[in-house]
Amino acid sequence: MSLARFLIKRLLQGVFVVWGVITIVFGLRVIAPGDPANVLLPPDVNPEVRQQVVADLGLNEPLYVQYWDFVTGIAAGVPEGLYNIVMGQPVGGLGLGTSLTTGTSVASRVGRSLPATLELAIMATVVAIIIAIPLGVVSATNRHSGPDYGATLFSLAGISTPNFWLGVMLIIVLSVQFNLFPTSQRAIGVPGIFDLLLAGQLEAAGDGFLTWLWYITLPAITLGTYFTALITRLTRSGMLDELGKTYVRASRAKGLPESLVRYKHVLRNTLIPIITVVGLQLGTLVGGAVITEFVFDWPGLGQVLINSINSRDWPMVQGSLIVISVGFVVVNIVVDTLYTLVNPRVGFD
Amino acid sequence: MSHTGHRDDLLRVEDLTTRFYTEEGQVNAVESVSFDVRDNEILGIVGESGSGKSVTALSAIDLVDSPGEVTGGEVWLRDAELAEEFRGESPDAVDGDFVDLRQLPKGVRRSLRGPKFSMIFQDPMSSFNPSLTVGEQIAEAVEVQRRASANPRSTRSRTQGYGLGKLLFDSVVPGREYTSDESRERAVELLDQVGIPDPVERAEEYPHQFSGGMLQRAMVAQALAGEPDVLFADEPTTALDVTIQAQILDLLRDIQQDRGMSVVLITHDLGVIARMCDRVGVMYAGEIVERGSLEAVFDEPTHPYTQGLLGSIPDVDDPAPRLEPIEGNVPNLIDSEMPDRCYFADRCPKAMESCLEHPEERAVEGEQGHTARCVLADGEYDPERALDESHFEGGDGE
Amino acid sequence: MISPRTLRSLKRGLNRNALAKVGIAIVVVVLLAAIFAPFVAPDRPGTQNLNESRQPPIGFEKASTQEVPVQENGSVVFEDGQIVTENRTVYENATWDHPLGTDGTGRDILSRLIYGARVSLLVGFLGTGLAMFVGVTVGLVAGYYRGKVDDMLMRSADVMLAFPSIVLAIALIGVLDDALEQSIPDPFVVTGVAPAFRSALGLPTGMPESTVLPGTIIVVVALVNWVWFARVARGEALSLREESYVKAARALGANDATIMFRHVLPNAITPILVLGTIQIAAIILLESSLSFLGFSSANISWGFDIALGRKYQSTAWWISAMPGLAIVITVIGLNLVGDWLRDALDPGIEGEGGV
Amino acid sequence: MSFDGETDDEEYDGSLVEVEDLEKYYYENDTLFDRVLGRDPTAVRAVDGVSFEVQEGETLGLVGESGCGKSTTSETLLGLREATGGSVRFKGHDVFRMTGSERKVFRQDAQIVFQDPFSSLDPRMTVGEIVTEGLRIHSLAGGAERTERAKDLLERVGLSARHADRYPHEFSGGQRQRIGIARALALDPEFVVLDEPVSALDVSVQAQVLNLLEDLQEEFGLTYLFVAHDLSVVRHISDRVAVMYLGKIVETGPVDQIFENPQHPYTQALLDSVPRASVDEYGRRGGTLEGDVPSPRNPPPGCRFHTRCPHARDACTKELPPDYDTGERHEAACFRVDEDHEYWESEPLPHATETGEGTSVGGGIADSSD
Repeated sequence: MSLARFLIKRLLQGVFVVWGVITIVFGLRVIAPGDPANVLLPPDVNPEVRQQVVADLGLNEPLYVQYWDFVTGIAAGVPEGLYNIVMGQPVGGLGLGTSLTTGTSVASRVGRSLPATLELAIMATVVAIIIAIPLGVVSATNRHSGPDYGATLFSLAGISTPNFWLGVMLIIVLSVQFNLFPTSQRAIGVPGIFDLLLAGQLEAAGDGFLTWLWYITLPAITLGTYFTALITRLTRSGMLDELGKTYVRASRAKGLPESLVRYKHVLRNTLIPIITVVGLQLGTLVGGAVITEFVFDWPGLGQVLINSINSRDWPMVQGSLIVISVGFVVVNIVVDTLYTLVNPRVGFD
Repeated sequence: MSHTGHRDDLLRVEDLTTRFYTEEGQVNAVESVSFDVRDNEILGIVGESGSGKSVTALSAIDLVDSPGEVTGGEVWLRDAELAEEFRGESPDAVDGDFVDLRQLPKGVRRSLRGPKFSMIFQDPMSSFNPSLTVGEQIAEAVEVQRRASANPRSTRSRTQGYGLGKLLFDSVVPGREYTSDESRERAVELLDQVGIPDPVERAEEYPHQFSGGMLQRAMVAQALAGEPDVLFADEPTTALDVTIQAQILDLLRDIQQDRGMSVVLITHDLGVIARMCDRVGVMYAGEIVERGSLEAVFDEPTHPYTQGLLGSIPDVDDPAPRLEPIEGNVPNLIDSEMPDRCYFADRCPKAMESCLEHPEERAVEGEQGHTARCVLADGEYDPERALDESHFEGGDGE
Repeated sequence: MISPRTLRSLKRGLNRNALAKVGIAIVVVVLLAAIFAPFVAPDRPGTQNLNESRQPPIGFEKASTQEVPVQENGSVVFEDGQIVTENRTVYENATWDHPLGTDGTGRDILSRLIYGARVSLLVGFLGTGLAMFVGVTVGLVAGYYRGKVDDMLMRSADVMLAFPSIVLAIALIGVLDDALEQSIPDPFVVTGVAPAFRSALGLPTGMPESTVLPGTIIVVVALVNWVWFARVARGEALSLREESYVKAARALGANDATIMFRHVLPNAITPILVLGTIQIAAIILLESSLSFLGFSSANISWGFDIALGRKYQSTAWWISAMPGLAIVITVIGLNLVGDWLRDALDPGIEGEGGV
Repeated sequence: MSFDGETDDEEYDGSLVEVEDLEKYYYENDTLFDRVLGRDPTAVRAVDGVSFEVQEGETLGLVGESGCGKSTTSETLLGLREATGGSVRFKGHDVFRMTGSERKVFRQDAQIVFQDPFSSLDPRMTVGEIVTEGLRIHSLAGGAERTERAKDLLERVGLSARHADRYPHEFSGGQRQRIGIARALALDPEFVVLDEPVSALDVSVQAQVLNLLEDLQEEFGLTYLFVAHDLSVVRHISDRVAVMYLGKIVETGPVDQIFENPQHPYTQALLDSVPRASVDEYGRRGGTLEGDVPSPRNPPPGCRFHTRCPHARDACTKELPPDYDTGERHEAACFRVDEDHEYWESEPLPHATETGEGTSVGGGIADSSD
């Protein structure tokens, strides 16, 4: 079946990219100045203790051995982790090692912070798509009118505004001046809807929903604005492009009403290419999430990454980078498959 | 507005004028073109690229979109019901059974596309929506007519009872609500009538799974969905190979004869014109420069451009003679640069002083219905009063 | 290199839409301000002046409660030897020598914005230039030779794409620290032209001798964005090599190198330049994000000033607001120029490029 | 230009260009990952064993419908595409195994003109630079001399010297083809491949360019390979004609033989389908061939035309018909030419319409026209 073959091919490419990611991440640590062991050891520690710690971390081994252990560790850890998830047991280390600063396993620390980032990313994407597609369509179909100019200016400002500044200004205006929204961190008490959903406590998630929504509004707007602006521009220019094509004139020649031509024919063909661009731009979304978490002290993977970089906690940095990139690769495979499913022209072979 | 016309005229186009307002300036694509289409006839419109032949067809059925615009002329269609309906509302748009479509509201003109007019295009692959099956797109054409005949009033409604919300939902999820089962069955029938083998399976396939020839047949099927009175065919076989072209021309001939439909065949290939058309119009620089029966135009070409065209075609049955090409280039139709003399004068071997004012369409002597927009139609070539080459040297010619 | 037809379509595009004119105006103003910073800046960007701290910009006034001595019919009231004071809100309004107000330590915000423009534009242009150079070379080779070369290069590009650019940038900076930091002497100040000009106008002299250029960030930004150029250049090379004039050149006996540099590259330049303008805008956003997170070694930069202003979010909102506006306006200007170039020259590359 | 440095017109036996069993396959899905998945790449056999010669001073017409491989043949012949098999000899030298210097000489002797006027000229170069690029590559002429050469090349193809510093977008389709021809003439070649040079032009401009090509052939003694799909143009300009179908040559011969006395059913069908621009064409039905051209990914077994041929029989599906000689260097690859071939006994295929009467059916069409 050609879908299966397409998936295998894409998965193979995905594995290659993940291997590339792991190699780059490992390379980053190797070229980093300073001795990784110093993070654990005070400067005036006596040599034997330093020897012992270096041996424990396996830093004394030749580089290729360290690399080999690192890669095989992950290669074994991830499938084992997946198996555990399926069986409902704790996920285990995934071969990502333990954090130097907290001593806990990297995988569990990343696992705990991932849902918060996902919440942000998904909310931003949902907000973006709900607003951007109709806005793009309206501005494409009635050109040189009010909504068209409005949408163009909004989308232009949207892609030109650094999201951290937008976040800061939203806090200043909406939280400080008019205190409509909480100023910062998702309070510990506020339930992470994702954690609850994952844990299956639907009822708890239900009544905690409103407070969660109240907390997530500003971060979601901050993160979603660039994305909304981008998709508005793409929808508008994609729509204008399609409207110029011969099959539109042929459809009108058939006597089809303009609204049918515009929505059933043109809009569908406009949305198909946007899927790939959205996939490509997800990287920007995750990047934006890292900054938004910094601005709003949102306890996501971005926070973990920045803190671990500042504290030189290498295993944590490696773990977060790998999880972010692998997640991104998986999402891209899903997006590609979706694109091929929706677009009959592109077969699976 | 009374004018002479052949008693079984179906469509009379008079002084049709279309302008394109581009950055380079106003392009006079169609310049007061007049022609008529009779019942059960194939009318040929021949011309080289840039002559305005396609724009003429698009203007007649109101498919010119911005930056183009039909700025003048009348399109009279013989339709007793329509005449009755609008005799009261806009009396001067009605003359006997004829109605001037240009004076009717846009919604009415759109509702005529399908039942009265339909059009097929040059490149079949780009004339179908690539992400919908061929059967679905033909069924759509049938459905429009089915809904129109069900309640005529709604033909001019914006969505024909197919709500905007539904449309939006349908644009994401490829639903089939708009087309009913009957119209899908009719679509399969139409595919069969145009000679596409195993039509039931082919209806479920997408345009890119069809060959050029097969997809052109599907486009003809789609055009027949509304049982049109006049089928405009804009270079239908230009993109096809000669053996496939022959099949499509035969198909058009059979369909025209079986259904007694009129066809306006637009092409640059004089061979196709000779094989298919009863009457011919030759277009140059946005104007019809010669019009008449096939015999009249082919055997006694009056306008020097028609003579030049016939002289510059290699003959597959007779290789010998050296070709006599028409020197120079086609004018670019930008209004500011168009001289008010005969547009062909700078390339015409028989240009005379009298060609310096814009020629009118004149009847050719002794030839009923054979006209030419040239002084030679009813005058003789007089070498003394000829214009020599230098007269037009100013231009950036060869 | 630029054929007259391109110039004509650019001119026609320009007078057709007003936004393009606005875009060019913004970019020109920001460029001039950055280049002639020592002449234009009202005050020294770095000097602190505590008693003028947190002054509002023109048109705004700042309410602050201060201890003010109580007065009765003109004389100060004493009570057991102490001056009686009370809290009253005092409105300090802006002054013209700090049109956009001052920050937490009394530094003039407008001067910091003007000097900040230098860093952002330098990083934007140099970063884009470096990314363009690397990306176009890789893309052209991959697109022209296709086959295994193309597969290999494009797979490595996919790996780079797997990292969101800001994430990769942070990781790289964590590694490289500011090993490549440069400080570039400011020609105007060093040659004494600026100080003479300023003293003539009675403006405070002593402008910074040099600008600190975050070399690390430029390299990092280029490393992160070269992939977009590679993709566009590869696409162009793939389609251009099928053009008949390339085959004709091969038939005339031209070798691959000649074909690539005389035929493929000149015709691929237009979409690459259009992407370039969009990338400069994206890189300025990226640079300001990095300096906001504290990863940039530049001493004056818009992103960093916004971070500094967060402390005063309830009392002096303008400290964070003003640098942000500077970024938005500059990036809008660049995007408008990018749109104008793309519409006039090559509508093909919608959706490429990103932060 | 001589190959190995001796006198200019050194002897070589045989004709100027000899093509032997030329093959050109394109492979689909053979990227790294397909190999890993163990999927063997499918071959598209665009040119599948084509042989012909071009005599000096002659014009060989290569005609066929789209997808038959005629353009691929012409480009592979000049080494612009890598051949999968077979050989091409130019003045006795094997084109695919040429040394650097030999290749340099070949490039000056053999040139090409392309179909699409809008993609055959580099938009970034002036017309003068385009026309004399060959001189620059082979460093045959310096600055002033080169501009002079550009001017008279442009004059020779009917343009004016002052066009030299204009850009391609300022010219019409016909003028651009003339510039392409001037470029091909710059190195004064002996052999010019014309790959559908007039197909994209309007009839009146087409006639101008055809006349120009004929004059140039006479003046410079050029040898042409003229690739086209328009039969009337091919008849007008060719001395000999080769008809191609799905990657193979089905019939070759002098132009009058091919057009007056076609032997292969495909040639006959082609001639029958062409609409003539004369009044007695009215109402003639030309659609003798059924169905579509099969895909070159898996061409039909035996004679490739049997799926559409009106005379197809069982024998045709068994093996590939050889090139039967039907008199004065006129060959056709069809069993019907050979009276005692077992084709005559085998069963007609279902879609075959006409019964097989007489050996050659060709005569019918030609003599009906006056």
